[in-house]
Amino acid sequence: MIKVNCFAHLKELAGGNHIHIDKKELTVKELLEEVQRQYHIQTDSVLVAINEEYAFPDDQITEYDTVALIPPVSGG
Amino acid sequence: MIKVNCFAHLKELAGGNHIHIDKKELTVKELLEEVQRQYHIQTDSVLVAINEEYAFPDDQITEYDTVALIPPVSGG
Amino acid sequence: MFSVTSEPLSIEEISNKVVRPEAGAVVTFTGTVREFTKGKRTLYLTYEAYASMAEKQLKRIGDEIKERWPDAMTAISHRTGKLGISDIAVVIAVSTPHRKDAYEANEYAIERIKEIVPIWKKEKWEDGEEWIGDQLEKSAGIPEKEEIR
Amino acid sequence: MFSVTSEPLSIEEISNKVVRPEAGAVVTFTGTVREFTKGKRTLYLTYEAYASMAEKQLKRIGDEIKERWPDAMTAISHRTGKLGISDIAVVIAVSTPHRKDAYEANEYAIERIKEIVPIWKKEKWEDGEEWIGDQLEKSAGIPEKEEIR
Repeated sequence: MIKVNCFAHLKELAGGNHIHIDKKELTVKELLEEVQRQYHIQTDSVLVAINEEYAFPDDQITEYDTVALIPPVSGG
Repeated sequence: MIKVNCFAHLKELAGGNHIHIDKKELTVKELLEEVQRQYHIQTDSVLVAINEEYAFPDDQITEYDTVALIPPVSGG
Repeated sequence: MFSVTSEPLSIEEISNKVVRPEAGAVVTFTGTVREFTKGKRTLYLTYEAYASMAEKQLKRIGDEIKERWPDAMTAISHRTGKLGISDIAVVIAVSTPHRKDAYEANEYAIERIKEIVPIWKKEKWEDGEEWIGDQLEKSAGIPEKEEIR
Repeated sequence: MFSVTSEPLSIEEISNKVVRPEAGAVVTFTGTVREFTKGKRTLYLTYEAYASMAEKQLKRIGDEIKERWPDAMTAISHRTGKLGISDIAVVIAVSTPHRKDAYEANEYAIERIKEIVPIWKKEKWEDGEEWIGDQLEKSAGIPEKEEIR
């Protein structure tokens, strides 16, 4: 099972600090598809961070990674 | 008599905070010539302020004005 | 030198981090909460951060500045939580031997913060509230690789 | 908003003068005493000002900024007397609704200070001392009218 941290409006859509995807391993692209399918969250402009670094669509995620969904940032 | 305030290296050359030019009235250009003649101070890059504003070579100075020699500035 | 904190920010403190004998110029940027944006009155803002990652990204901006302006030294702090009008959200301080570089590097830092640092603000108006970011045209779609790492 | 003083300068205090609800950005410039200039070690500096005229000229720079960047608000303080390494000689704070203007207006201010404000510095090195300014190529000759008023 992969735990995915959520922030800002994604946290509100997810109803909590994180969501779970019942897989042992998948790519970033697949993760976003699962999020969209299972939680009906629009992920077109969402990035994924693996272990606190931005990841690319083909990067692999395992259940030992720290994973987060990063919506467009608005700090500063 | 016109009192002329001096700053920075001009103060050191003049040996004090001000010098005096024994005239009732003269132009900025004439003032600089007098300073050069009487005090042997090189005035090529010196500006003159009349009543705390930069003056032009043809501006008139009287003994009632506050006059200063302004060498190239180096603040900041 | 790079922090995300819920405590109020002090310009003096962050600027002092980069003062050094070799530097003759320090430029600071302070982002404060503006009351009106496009005619709409803001009551307050709430900033949320993915703090551990945000600090890494701030440090990375410092590294990028070091690459482009080798003589520059950078410190950045970003605040989180609820902020009222004129409260300070971010302070960037850059010192350099010569001033031109300090202005340029500082401006580079704020632009990069708005691109890559995982911090979000929610605006609270009289008639509602909204997380900012998703609405931005320029943020639509996944950024190019060069932009994010 | 525009002062020449022999007291130590506080960035925070000068920055606070321009903080206001309409402004989302404050850029400050701090000029500090650098230890080495062209390989030569400075022990300390002495700044002398024609204070009353210098304050007028600082105010005038504020007016020029207002003309070019109507939404900007500017505060400038310059210190006089003996300053050691890393001491603050000048602080310029500019606030604007949008950040680009704050950087530009601030840089404009420091450039104008170096052109028109009657303040002089004397550098003290291990082997001597000298008033700075007269040596500068760009200062030779009387400036054009447009430059000074």
